[in-house]
Order: sequence, then C-alpha cells, then structure tokens
Amino acid sequence: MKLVTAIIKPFRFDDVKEALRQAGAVGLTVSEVQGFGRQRGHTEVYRGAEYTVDLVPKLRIEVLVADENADALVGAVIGAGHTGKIGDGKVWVTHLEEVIRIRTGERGVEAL
Amino acid sequence: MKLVTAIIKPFRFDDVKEALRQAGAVGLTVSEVQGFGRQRGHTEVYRGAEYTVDLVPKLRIEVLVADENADALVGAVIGAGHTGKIGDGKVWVTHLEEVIRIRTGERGVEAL
Amino acid sequence: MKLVTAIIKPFRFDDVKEALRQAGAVGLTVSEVQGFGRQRGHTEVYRGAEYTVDLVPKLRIEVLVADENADALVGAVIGAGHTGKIGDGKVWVTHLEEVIRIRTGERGVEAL
Amino acid sequence: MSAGDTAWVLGSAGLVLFMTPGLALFYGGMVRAQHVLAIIMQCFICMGIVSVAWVVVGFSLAFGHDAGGGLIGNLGLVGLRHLSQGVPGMHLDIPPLAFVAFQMMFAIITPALIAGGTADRLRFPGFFVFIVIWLLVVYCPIAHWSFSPSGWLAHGGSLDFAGGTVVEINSGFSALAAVIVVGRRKGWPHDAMAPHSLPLTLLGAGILWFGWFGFNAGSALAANSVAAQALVNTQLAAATGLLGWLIAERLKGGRATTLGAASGAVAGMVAITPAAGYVGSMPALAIGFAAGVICLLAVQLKLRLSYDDSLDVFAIHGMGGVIGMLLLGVFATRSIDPAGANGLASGGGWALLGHEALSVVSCAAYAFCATWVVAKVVNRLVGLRVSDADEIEGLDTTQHSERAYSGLGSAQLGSK
Amino acid sequence: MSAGDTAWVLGSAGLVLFMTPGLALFYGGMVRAQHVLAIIMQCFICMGIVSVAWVVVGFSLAFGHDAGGGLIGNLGLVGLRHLSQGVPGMHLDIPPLAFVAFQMMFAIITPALIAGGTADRLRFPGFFVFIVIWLLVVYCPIAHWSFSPSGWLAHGGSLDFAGGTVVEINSGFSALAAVIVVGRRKGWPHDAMAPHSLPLTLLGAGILWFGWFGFNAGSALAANSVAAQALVNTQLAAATGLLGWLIAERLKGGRATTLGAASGAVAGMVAITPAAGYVGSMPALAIGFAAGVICLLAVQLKLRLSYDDSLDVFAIHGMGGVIGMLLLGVFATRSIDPAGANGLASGGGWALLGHEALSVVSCAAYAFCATWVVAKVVNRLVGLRVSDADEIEGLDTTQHSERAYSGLGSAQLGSK
Amino acid sequence: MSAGDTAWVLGSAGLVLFMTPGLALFYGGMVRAQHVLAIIMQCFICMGIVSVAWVVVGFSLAFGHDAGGGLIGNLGLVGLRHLSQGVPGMHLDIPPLAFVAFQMMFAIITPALIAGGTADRLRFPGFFVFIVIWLLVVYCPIAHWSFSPSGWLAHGGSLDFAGGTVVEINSGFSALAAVIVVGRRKGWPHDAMAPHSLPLTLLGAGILWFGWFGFNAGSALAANSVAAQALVNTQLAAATGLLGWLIAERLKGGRATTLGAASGAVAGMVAITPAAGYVGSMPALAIGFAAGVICLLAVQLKLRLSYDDSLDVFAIHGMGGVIGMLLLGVFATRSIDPAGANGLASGGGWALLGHEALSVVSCAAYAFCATWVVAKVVNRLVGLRVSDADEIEGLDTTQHSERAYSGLGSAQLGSK
Ligand SMILES: Nc1ncnc2c1ncn2[C@@H]1O[C@H](COP(=O)(O)OP(=O)(O)O)[C@@H](O)[C@H]1O
Ligand SMILES: Nc1ncnc2c1ncn2[C@@H]1O[C@H](COP(=O)(O)OP(=O)(O)O)[C@@H](O)[C@H]1O
Ligand SMILES: Nc1ncnc2c1ncn2[C@@H]1O[C@H](COP(=O)(O)OP(=O)(O)O)[C@@H](O)[C@H]1O
Repeated sequence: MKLVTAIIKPFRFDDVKEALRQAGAVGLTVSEVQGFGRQRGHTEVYRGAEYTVDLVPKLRIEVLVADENADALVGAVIGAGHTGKIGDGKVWVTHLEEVIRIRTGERGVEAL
Repeated sequence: MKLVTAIIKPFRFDDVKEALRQAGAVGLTVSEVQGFGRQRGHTEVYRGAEYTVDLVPKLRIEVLVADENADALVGAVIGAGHTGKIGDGKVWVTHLEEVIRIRTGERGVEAL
Repeated sequence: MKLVTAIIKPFRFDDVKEALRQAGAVGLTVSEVQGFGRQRGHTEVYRGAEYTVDLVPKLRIEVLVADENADALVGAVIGAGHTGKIGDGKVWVTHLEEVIRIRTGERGVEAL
Repeated sequence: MSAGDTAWVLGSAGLVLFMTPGLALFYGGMVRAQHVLAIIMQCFICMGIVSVAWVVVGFSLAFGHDAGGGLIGNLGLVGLRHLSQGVPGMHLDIPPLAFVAFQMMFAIITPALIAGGTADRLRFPGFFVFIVIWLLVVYCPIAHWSFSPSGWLAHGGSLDFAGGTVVEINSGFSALAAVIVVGRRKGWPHDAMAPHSLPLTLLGAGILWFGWFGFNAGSALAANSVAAQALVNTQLAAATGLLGWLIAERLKGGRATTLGAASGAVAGMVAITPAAGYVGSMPALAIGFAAGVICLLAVQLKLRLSYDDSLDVFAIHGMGGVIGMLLLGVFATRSIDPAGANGLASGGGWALLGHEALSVVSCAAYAFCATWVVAKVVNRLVGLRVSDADEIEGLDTTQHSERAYSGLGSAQLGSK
Repeated sequence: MSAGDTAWVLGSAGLVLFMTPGLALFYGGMVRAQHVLAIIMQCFICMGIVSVAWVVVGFSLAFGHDAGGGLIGNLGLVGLRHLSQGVPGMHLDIPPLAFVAFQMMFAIITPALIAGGTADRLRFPGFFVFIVIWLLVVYCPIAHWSFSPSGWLAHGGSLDFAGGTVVEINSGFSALAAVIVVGRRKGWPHDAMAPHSLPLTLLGAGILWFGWFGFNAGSALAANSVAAQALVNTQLAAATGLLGWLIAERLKGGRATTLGAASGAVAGMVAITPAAGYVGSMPALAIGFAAGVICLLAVQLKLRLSYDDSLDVFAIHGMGGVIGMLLLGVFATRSIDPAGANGLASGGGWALLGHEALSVVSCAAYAFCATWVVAKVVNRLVGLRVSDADEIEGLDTTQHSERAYSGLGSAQLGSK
Repeated sequence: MSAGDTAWVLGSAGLVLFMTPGLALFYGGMVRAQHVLAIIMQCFICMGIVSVAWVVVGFSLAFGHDAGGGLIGNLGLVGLRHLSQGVPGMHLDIPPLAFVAFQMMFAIITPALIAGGTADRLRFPGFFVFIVIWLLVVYCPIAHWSFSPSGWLAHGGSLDFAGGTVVEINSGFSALAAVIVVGRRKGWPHDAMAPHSLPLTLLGAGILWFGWFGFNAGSALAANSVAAQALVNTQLAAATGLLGWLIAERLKGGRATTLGAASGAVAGMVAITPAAGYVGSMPALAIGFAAGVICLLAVQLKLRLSYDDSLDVFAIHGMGGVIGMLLLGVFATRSIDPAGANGLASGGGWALLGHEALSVVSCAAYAFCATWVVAKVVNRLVGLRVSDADEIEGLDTTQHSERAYSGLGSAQLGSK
C-alpha cells in the first residue's frame, strides 16, 4: 500500500479531486496548510508596520492507494494541479506497512 | 520506530485518545482535516444556490510508537473509533528512520 | 529522498524556518496542530464548568529533502526549536519513494 | 401629545428590538460552531412571527379591555382596531402605536430568551409552532396580569416596572419547563461544550446592555426624571451584577472570566428590571450585586438536579427576576416615582413585599405549568427534538442547510 | 423649533449612519474570506467621501432651489451657505443642519448598497472615483426629483416616504448596470462561493433592522404619530418579509435558512420604505410579505439572464423598491398622513398608482442608463476590474495589503 | 424641564455607553487571538467598577462644589446626595441624574482607552486596582478642571466641548506613561503582531462612530442647533480623518487599508471632540483631515522612540486631542454657540488659542506624571505585568481561564 501526498494550490482542488476519482481513488483526506518556497508571498501593512508574509495558503491531500495505482494518482495530481506558474506544489509517495478500515477492520486493498 | 496515523470521526476523539493512552501511547498529535469517501456529505443552500458538500470533518491523529507497540495502538484506534457506520475512517502505519525529541536530543524509543 | 517532519512550539517557528533555510531547505509546508504529551495544558472555566484542556497548540512542519541533507535539517530543527522546556516537540524522518514537482514534473532532488 | 416623550419611546422601541439580535449573538457565541445558526435563527424567527401575532391578536389579549377577572384582555383591539381611542386604562401622551411598538419588542425577546435553555437540540418547525402557541397562551396572559392596569396583579398592587415577571420570570420558568420536556443534550454533562466564540458573546452582551436602557428607561413611557433614574439604575445594577459575579468567581477559587462579566451584567439588569423606576441609585447597586452572586450560584443547580438548561436561562432570568421582584418589595420608594409604592425599607411595611411575592409565585407557577403543557403537546404533534445523528452533525446543516463559517472543506470546496 | 422633534431626527441620523457599518458586515459575511475587507472598505469609503461631497455640493444639488424643470437643485447651498434661511420649500421645526445630516446618511448608504452587486472584483481606486461621480450624476438628481418639494416627481404628486426611489430602486438598478459593465466573477456560476461567516451577516442584518427605524420613522422629520406608524410598519414589513422568504423556501422544497431570514427581512424593509408613513399596519404586513416572496424569486433571475449580481442588490433593492412603490399606490391613505394621498384601495382611484409607476419607470431608467455610462467611463479612464490573479488571491491582500483573519500562516508567522 | 432635551441626553448616554463595548471590539480585533478576551475584559471591567466609583464618589469630585482653586470638587455629592438641588453651577433643563449618567459614560470609556496602550501584557488584578486609583486621582481632577464651571481651566476661559482634554489628551498621555512603566511586549518590535480579526475592528469602529454622535452632540445637553452642528461636525471630521489617513498611506507609497480607514475616522472624531459645538462645518472638515494625516505620522514615533504603545493610544487620542484643542483655538466662533468664544480665524485674537494651549499643556503634563506615579505604585504593590511564559501562552487562558475561539484542540476536545 502507498500513500500519495500532494501539496496543491487551493483553487485547483475541485479539479484535482475529480482527476483523482477518475484515476480510481475512492477517497481522500485534505487539510489546510501554508507553504513556503519559491512562490512569493505578499506584504501586509498595519498602521504603517510592514510584514512580509512568505507563507502561501495551500491544500495538503492524502490518498491511500494500492501499490499499482500510485503512479496513476500521481499523474492525476500533476495533470489537474498544474498551472505552470510557480507554486504549483509537490507530490510524493510513501510506502505503508499497513492500512486498516476502522469500520470493518479490513486491511490492505480491502480497506480502501 | 513507527508512525500510526488515523483518520477518525471528531466526536470519537476523547475515546480514541483514552484508548491510545491505555495502550501505552504517551503522546499524540492531532489536526482538523476534511475527508472524502463513501460517507455522504450534505447540501447547503444560500439564497437558492445549492452546494453539495461532499467533504466531511474528520480528525487526523499521529502517534509515534516503538515497533512492537504499533499493533496495539492500531487496535486501540479501531476499538475506540469504531461506530460501525460509514465514515469511521482509516488507520495506517509507516516505518520511520529516526525519531528525535527536540528538548533533549534523545533518539528512538527514548524520544517518545 | 526523505521527509523530515517536526512538531514544534509555535513561537519558535520563525527561528526554525530560518535555521532550515540556512541548512539548505528551499521550501517547507507547515500546519496548525494540537499536541498531547508531557506538557501540561490548562484549565478553562465557563460559568463554573471546568474543562481540563490537555491539548497544546503546536506547528507541524514538513520538509522534503535529499537523503544526504536530512541529518542537517534535523539538526537545524533541534537547534532552533529547542527551549529546554517540556513540550519542545519531536522530529522524525521518513523515506520517500518518489517526489515530483507539479509545475514541471521534475523528480527526486530536482523537484525540491 | 409630547414630541419629547414620543421620541424617547420610539427610540426605546428601537433599542429593545435591537436586543433580540444582540441576544442571538450572546447566545450564538456560547454554543458550539455547528449549532450557532440555529440559535440565531430561533431569535430571528421571533422577530418575524411574534410581530405579526402581536398586532393581529396578541396586543389585544394583553392590553385590551379586561375579559374578566383581570386574567386576559378581550378581542376588542384585534388587528389594532379602535386604537385611536387609546390603550384601555392608560393615559399616554404618546401615540398609542408607539406603545404598541414598544410592547411588541418585549413580546419578541421573551420567547427568544427561552431558546437559550433548549439550545442545540430543537427541530426548527417544532420551535416555530411552540413559539406561536406559547405567545398566546403564556405570554399574553402574564403581560395582562402585570402590565395592563386591569390585570389582577397590577390592579391588586403589585409593581413591575419593566417586566420582571412578564419577561424575566416568565422566560426563566418557561425555559425550565421546556428543558425538562425536551431532555438533555447528548453527552451532557460529560462532554465539554465550550463556547465557540466569546467575542461574539461579549458583543451580544454589549448590545443587550445598550438596549436595556430602552427596555427599562423606556418603560417610563416619558423622557422624565423617572426615566433618568431607571437608566441610572440599569447601569448600576449591570455594573454591580458584573462585579458580584466576578468576585464570587474569585472567592470560589477561580479567575475572573469574561463570560462571567457578561453573565453578571445580564443578571444585574434582569434583577433591576422590575425595580428600575421605583428604587433609588444605592438600592440599585445592592440589587445588581445580589443578582450577580446568587445567579452564579443558581447556575450550579442544574448539575445537582440534572436538568440541562444549556445557556442558563432559568438561573439568570428566572432567579434574577425573582431576586429583583422581592428586593423591589424591600427598596421601593414613592420618592422616585409617586405612582409607585413604599417597600419594607422605606416604611411601607410588608404589604408591597407580599404583593411582589404573590406575583412571583403566580407568574412562575403559571409559566412553568402552562409551558410544560404547551411543550408536551407540540412535542407530540410536531416534534421538538432532533434525531441523535442530526444533533451530532449539528443543527445548522441539518435544520437550515447552512454552515456558519466556511473555511476549508467548506462549501468553497464543494461543488454546485 | 421642537426639541422633541430635533432629538428624534438627530437620533435617526445616527441610526441611519449606523446602517452603513451594518451593511458592511451584512455584505462582508456573505463574501469569501479573502474578499471581506474589500467590501467593508467600500462601505466605509462612502462614509468618508460622500459626507464631504454632500456638504460641499451634493446637498445643494439635491435640496437647493430648483435649477429648472424640477430636475436638479442649483448651487445656492454649496458649502452649506445660506442654510440658516432654511431648506428651500420645506417647513421644518428642526434645525436645518439636522436635516442636512439626516439626508447625508441616505446619500452614504445608497452607493454602499451598489457595492454588493459588484462584490469581489473591483479595484479600489476605480470604485472610489466611480462613487464620487455617481453621487453627483445619479444620486443627487434622483434625490431632487423625489425628495425636494420642487422636484418634478414630488411636485407632480408622486409619494416616496423614505427613499423607495432615491435609495432602493436607485441602488438596485445602478448595481445592475455596474454589474453588466464589470462582468462576472471568475468561476461564477460554477464555483461554490459560500458565505464565509453567516453570524457576521446576521449581525449586519440586526443592525440594518435597528437602523431602519431611523431611516423610515425619522423620515417623518418629527416625533409624532406618523413616525410611530412608520416605525410599526417597518417592523411589520420586516417581519412578514422574513416569513414570506422562509415560506417560499419551504414551498420550493428546501429548508428555512438564516440567510433567507435576513434577506427576507431586508426585502420587507426595502418595500415598506416608500410607504412607511402613508399606509396602515395591515397593508404593511401585505407589502412586506409580497416583497419577501417576490424578491426570493427575483434572485433566481440572475442565473437565467447570466448577470452576476454577487449579493443580489438588484433582486432585493431594485425589485423590493418597485414592489413598495406600486403597492403604495394601492394602499396609501390620508388617514395616516393627511399630507399623503389616497391610493386605489382607499378610494383614491388610479391617480396615485400612476404617479408611482411613473416614478418607478423614470428613476429605474435614469439610474440604469446613467450608471452604465458612468461605469463605462470610469472603467476606461481608471479601471474598475482587478486582474485575474488578484481576484484569485483575494482583494484584501491585493487591494489593501491586509488580511481579515490572521491565524496560521498569517502575518503572525511572517516577519517584519 | 424639557422632555425633548431629556430624551436626547438619555439617548446620548446610551450611545456613549455603547462605545465601550465598541472599543472592546475595536481593540480586540487588533490584538492576537490569544489575548483578545483580556482586552475586552479590560473594557468591560471599566463598565463595572467605574460606574460604581462614579456614583459613590467620582461624580462629586468632578462636579461637586469646588474644594478650592478650581482643582477638584468637594465631597458634597458623595453617593449622589443632594442631587435634587441640581449640579453646582450648571443650569440644566434635564434631570440632574441624566447628566450624572451621561458623564458616567465618559468616565468609563476613558480608562478603557488606556488599555489599548498596554495591551497584551497586563495582569488583570493589577489593571483593576490601577483603574480605580487612576479614576479618582487622574480622571476626576481633570474632569473638574475642564468640565465643571468652577474648574480652573473652564472658569479661566478654556473651551472643551466634549472632552478633548478630559477624555482624549488624558487617555493618550496616561497611556504613554503606563506603557513606559510596564515596558514593551516580548518580541516587539521584531515579531509580527498582526490583527487577528479586522472585521471585528471595523465593527468596533462602526459602533464608535455611531456612539460618538451621542458623545459630541449629546454634550450640547439639549436637542438644539448646537447639537445638530456638533453631530454634523462629528460626521465630517470622521470622514476627513478617514480620507486624510488613506491619502497619507497612498502618498507614503502603500495602499489604502481598512485599518487605516478605521484609525483615521477615530482620529478625526478625537480631534473634533473639543470643538464639535464651537466651530462650523468647513473648519470641521479641516480639523478631521489634519488629525487623519498627523496621527498617522505620530504612530511612527513609537518606533523612533522605542516605546510600545500597542494600539497607538498616544498617537491617536493624545495627539488627536492636542490637534483638536489647538485648532479649536483657531476656528471657534460665537456664531455657532454664543456661549463659546471666537478663535484666531474668527477675529477673536490669540486669547482663546492661549487658553487652549494652557489646557493642553497642563492636562497632558498632569495626566502623564500622575499616571506614571500611579502605575509605578500599583506595579510595586500589586504587579501590573504578567510573566514571560504567560505572555507567550496568552492572557486569555492565563488571566481568565478562557479561550476566545474553540475549534480543534479546543475545550471541545478537552474533558470535563
Ligand atoms: N522542500 C520542501 N518541503 C516541503 N514542502 C515544500 C518544499 N518545497 C516546496 N514545498 C511546498 O510546495 C509549495 C510550492 O513550492 P514552490 O517552491 O513555491 O513552487 P514550485 O513547487 O512550483 O517550484 C510550497 O508552498 C510548499 O508548500
Ligand atoms: N483512499 C483514501 N485515502 C485517504 N483517506 C481516505 C481514503 N478513503 C477514505 N479516506 C478517509 O477516511 C474517511 C472515511 O472514509 P469513508 O469511505 O467515508 O468511510 P469508511 O472508511 O467507513 O468506508 C474519509 O472521510 C477520508 O477522510
Ligand atoms: N508519541 C507521540 N506521537 C506523536 N506526537 C507526539 C508524541 N509525543 C509527543 N508528541 C508531540 O510532541 C509534543 C511535545 O511532547 P511533550 O511530551 O509534551 O514534550 P517533550 O517532547 O518535550 O517531552 C506534543 O504536544 C505532541 O504534539
């Protein structure tokens, strides 16, 4: 089993989710994060005090997937998350030792 | 060292935390996430515009654990997080190369 | 490729970020989490009802890094996140199978 | 007709209306985020349906010519007919409609107060039906008793300047009955149910405080020295209620809390409500302080007796109203308002205190019993309580198809 | 000069001013979190620039001696000169400055209302320039027509108690024109754009409701029985507007929503605005209800016709204003305000309805056309629309270098 | 006694009271989320303790018969005794209690303003003690000097319509002293400390704007043409203060910010406070504009001089008050209020400007020095500053055992 984790631009989420579904993902988990990288942040000014905010809002998506499907999901994220502008984010793959569905106790591919 | 990650229903958190403690976890880290899966979301309506919200609030729990305790913690999550209704979530186990406690620099099991 | 994950005290973030940059990290992703561990929480009282809140606000930082740099980043986190008081948090390292930059499709070290 | 008095009463009517959105926020901040819209809606629906019911029939039941025994008004003023002949038994130098409007706002906020008791578990349709019946069956009679010159309590010598019985005791004891009928929230008292936004609650408290000047000082129905005294007393009782609650918190070994400050101020204003235009400034300090301390203690009752009065309507409005009515019997003095009476401490003997006690007992008993019956009936016919699943998910999405705050995973991430 | 009337009008001026921050929150809660400060700012800037423009020249254009044909005032009162001689054609028993202040608040909120239509996509400098020109070219003439005794509509026999044309129809049709000029938001109507904070919106609605008493009842310019009737009517129309919207939501198969309650109440108050001091309480119930139902339906128009009126200014203010003006032609009666007129249902025949229809058509047409031209010109010269990238990032950071809420990844985590 | 004037002053008292919760939100939005309840509490506690202290002794010290030299009132009115004989030296056609109430609200908001300077680092018990002593030792004398007819400044010919010295200069210079005594926040000025909720701050600004009409126009103590002028001036100065601040932001190369709009409006209203009923509309535009620009520049002072005035009380209230007092010396004219005086620009020569300058210097000096002593003493005896650990964790949990917002990891997740 693998875990595909992606950091994407928030406004790409709907498309990425759709692409993942079409690539066979039956579920996913998403959270709000802040990213720091090449993409420039912005400046905020409060009563003259200037703050350079170099963190940019991103979404973090996690998808559990059978080993053989990982590449397809990575491809889906890249396809749908891509805008070509700096800050599109990253996707990475981790090996998992075990995945269990809490409701049923099913393990591995059955748990998805 | 292992990392046990669980996605659970928010209202099960207290019980899951208690179960993890009793199974030997000395600490954990938790965050708010949104899940998409078999569980149906709900519909929202704003001045007649209908939105189907298919994301459901979940909590994501991470527990660092010694290799031999991982199974016990997974069991604890399943036991306490289980309601039997769709949407109970998943739990998975990852292998870690290293764990360090920032305060002391202790490594491995000592770091827990 | 490795993923360095750290749980730190929020007010150490600026220093940790700076230390990570100096240790060679070009980016990172951060999110708000709540930690439970040795550090005591606090008590809240609402119209006489007392709640013991044992969760403490923390930040969770993820840094993707080339294998050979992982140790340096771990050291940077420990150096800058350290206050010596209980609750400084943990840092751990995971092996990744693949990292891709969404914008370009570059893989591995190129993706950072 | 006095333009000055009219300006004051119209302005006061506006202030009292503003209290209901204020209450919505006061309550809304105290509940959990998945239930906040539901409680706000319960307040707003009172602004809707009660206004209509009031002009159609409620005003006539409360302030119409007595239908017999001082128990209720007749239907002579239905639809505000014959209003140009004035309000029966009252000598107003303001337009009768100004009085109708002013009293309408009282009729709106009283049922909205009840919603705090049953927060986080009511079906919206059930609440809607409950409120309409409750207004006619519980509110209008009590308003007639205490506010109409022909009401048996007012006529008998009981004083209630601005609604200690009609609004406070009434809402408090009605909430208690409703709470008993609908039962406890799932998880209460074991689960933590912390307020989701205290700044919202404090904002609501600020609006209530501001509006209460209209509520109490407006009840003088004139811009005169009684109104000035009522305004000062409102401020002072709010202040000492706030201080009393905080001091009690410290004495109990805790810290002074902002929710305590807001609660104590409200308790103080509740208690001064019946007395505002009848007592002097120094007694007002005492009345507020007593309410601040005693209401804090009364909040603990629910744990002892195991009823789940979510936002402590009984402890603060019910008990606060009782305190105010009884202390009015002690401190009232004709030197403030010659139309009032002298209480125990002003050489008036026990008479007034007796009248006030009678008012307390009769209004509390009627409110509790009648509300119990109404709630039971509505629960049977329409259903007052949501399902367990809906209660866990939250009333906002399940009752109103809305979410209060849209961040991640919000509709922003949904699709149309 | 009457102190009572002066107190009432000054207080009302304050209430109407308070509506603009209220509107800012009402609107602010409905937009997404990255755009909330921008819409609040658009309301506050009206409080800034319109106030100045009003005393410098606007008041004179609206209420100065007629410059000819009842179309616009002359420059005789520029800088509030000669005001001590009173407002031309009006017999006030309040200080003329009180009238200036009261009317100033109307001039402030009207352009602020427009901002709801074009929410989430305007450049701030463009909006600023637009507002100044719009005030002088669109608002002042229409205010002269309907509010000044020498205006061609008022003089001709049209009634508009508190701004059904000047404020409501004007803002609604102007918003429609502005929306057409600046185009749709990126992603509309496919992307979900849920309100980011409904409690903020409900708070705003509460403030609007409270302030509207000053708006309508203050327009009596005296604390008398007309003012009392106007206040009661405002309350009743708000109530039935709220109920009408919720009932329509249920009939359409959905649940009653809090945003619907707020929207319906506003729609009801919009519709009663022109009629508030001219009709009785029972017609007020009907006017509010009609507005609640019809405005809900009107909201759907934008999907049919594909214009992106973000916060439904046309549906609620434009259509609500039309409904109110026409029903005023039906229900007006001299028995409420002898200075008014009798409508169709009061035996006055079709005359008044004709006048009202003429007002509706001429004000709507002028507002739409003139605003279209102004927006086109400003768009060409200054630029009204932000870039796509700025629209995605959000107006708050790109137009104002601020973020509404600082949590994680907020400036707290930034460096100085 | 005039019902119209009474209605206006009572209503104004309500408006001024409402400013304090407004201030709580204005401030609360500007601090970080872990400190928001603490600053709100500091405002609410003033509503509690100051009200009591005011009727018990404060009013007598401020407005009682002069105890000698125009420096302070005697104890003749302690506990509001002998009030029926009127307020010494004043000829009011309102109930004396209405005046007591109106002035009470000024005494409440002034110490609350100071809390903005020392935000995010005070122990609650220390603040409480500080406020009580400060009220009696600093506020009451200055109020006597400027507001009581027997005060040495008022008697000597200084004008201060609504509290340019008593409220604004006093709070500004007192805050500066308090800030110096308690020292800088940990991390200031290096750490980013962005406002956690600007919508809250803008809401607060809206409430302040609304309430300021009562503050300034209510100070006429009558509903007359002076009140109308004061209301118009308040609006205009707020407007040009807002515009001035935004224009200065643009000229400095930045964007117009919503916090700037709110700050500029407040600065404008601060500056017009002493002048509101003494100058005409056009000077009001100038006074507000000057304040908007100069206060923005004054904010930068703290970085130069390294004092940490968290929410810029000195820059906005201190400097704004100075600007207003001095420009009053320039623009005052008897044509607005015959009881006033003519300033430099109205042919009155330098006399009034001299009086105003004397007021500024003496009030500023006394406020600064006396507050410095009081803060030092309280700091020694009770302790004003929290520990570093508490400051990092946040004042809300450590001082009040509460959290403002409960989301994840909130008490919802805690156990009972
Ligand atoms: N080394 C890294 N470790 C973890 N997350 C990273 C890393 N580098 C970038 N990210 C995440 O990816 C996002 C995009 O990265 P950025 O460098 O801005 O653009 P791009 O990936 O297009 O080159 C960042 O905002 C951050 O969330
Ligand atoms: N493939 C997946 N990858 C990541 N998270 C998943 C995946 N499938 C489900 N989840 C998470 O688990 C939660 C529950 O899944 P769901 O399919 O609704 O119910 P169940 O696990 O009971 O079958 C989801 O809301 C989501 O957070
Ligand atoms: N076993 C664990 N698994 C996951 N996170 C942990 C674990 N133990 C601690 N943490 C995280 O580290 C934080 C600090 O841990 P704590 O035990 O309080 O202090 P310390 O690490 O200094 O001993 C916790 O708040 C929690 O977020």
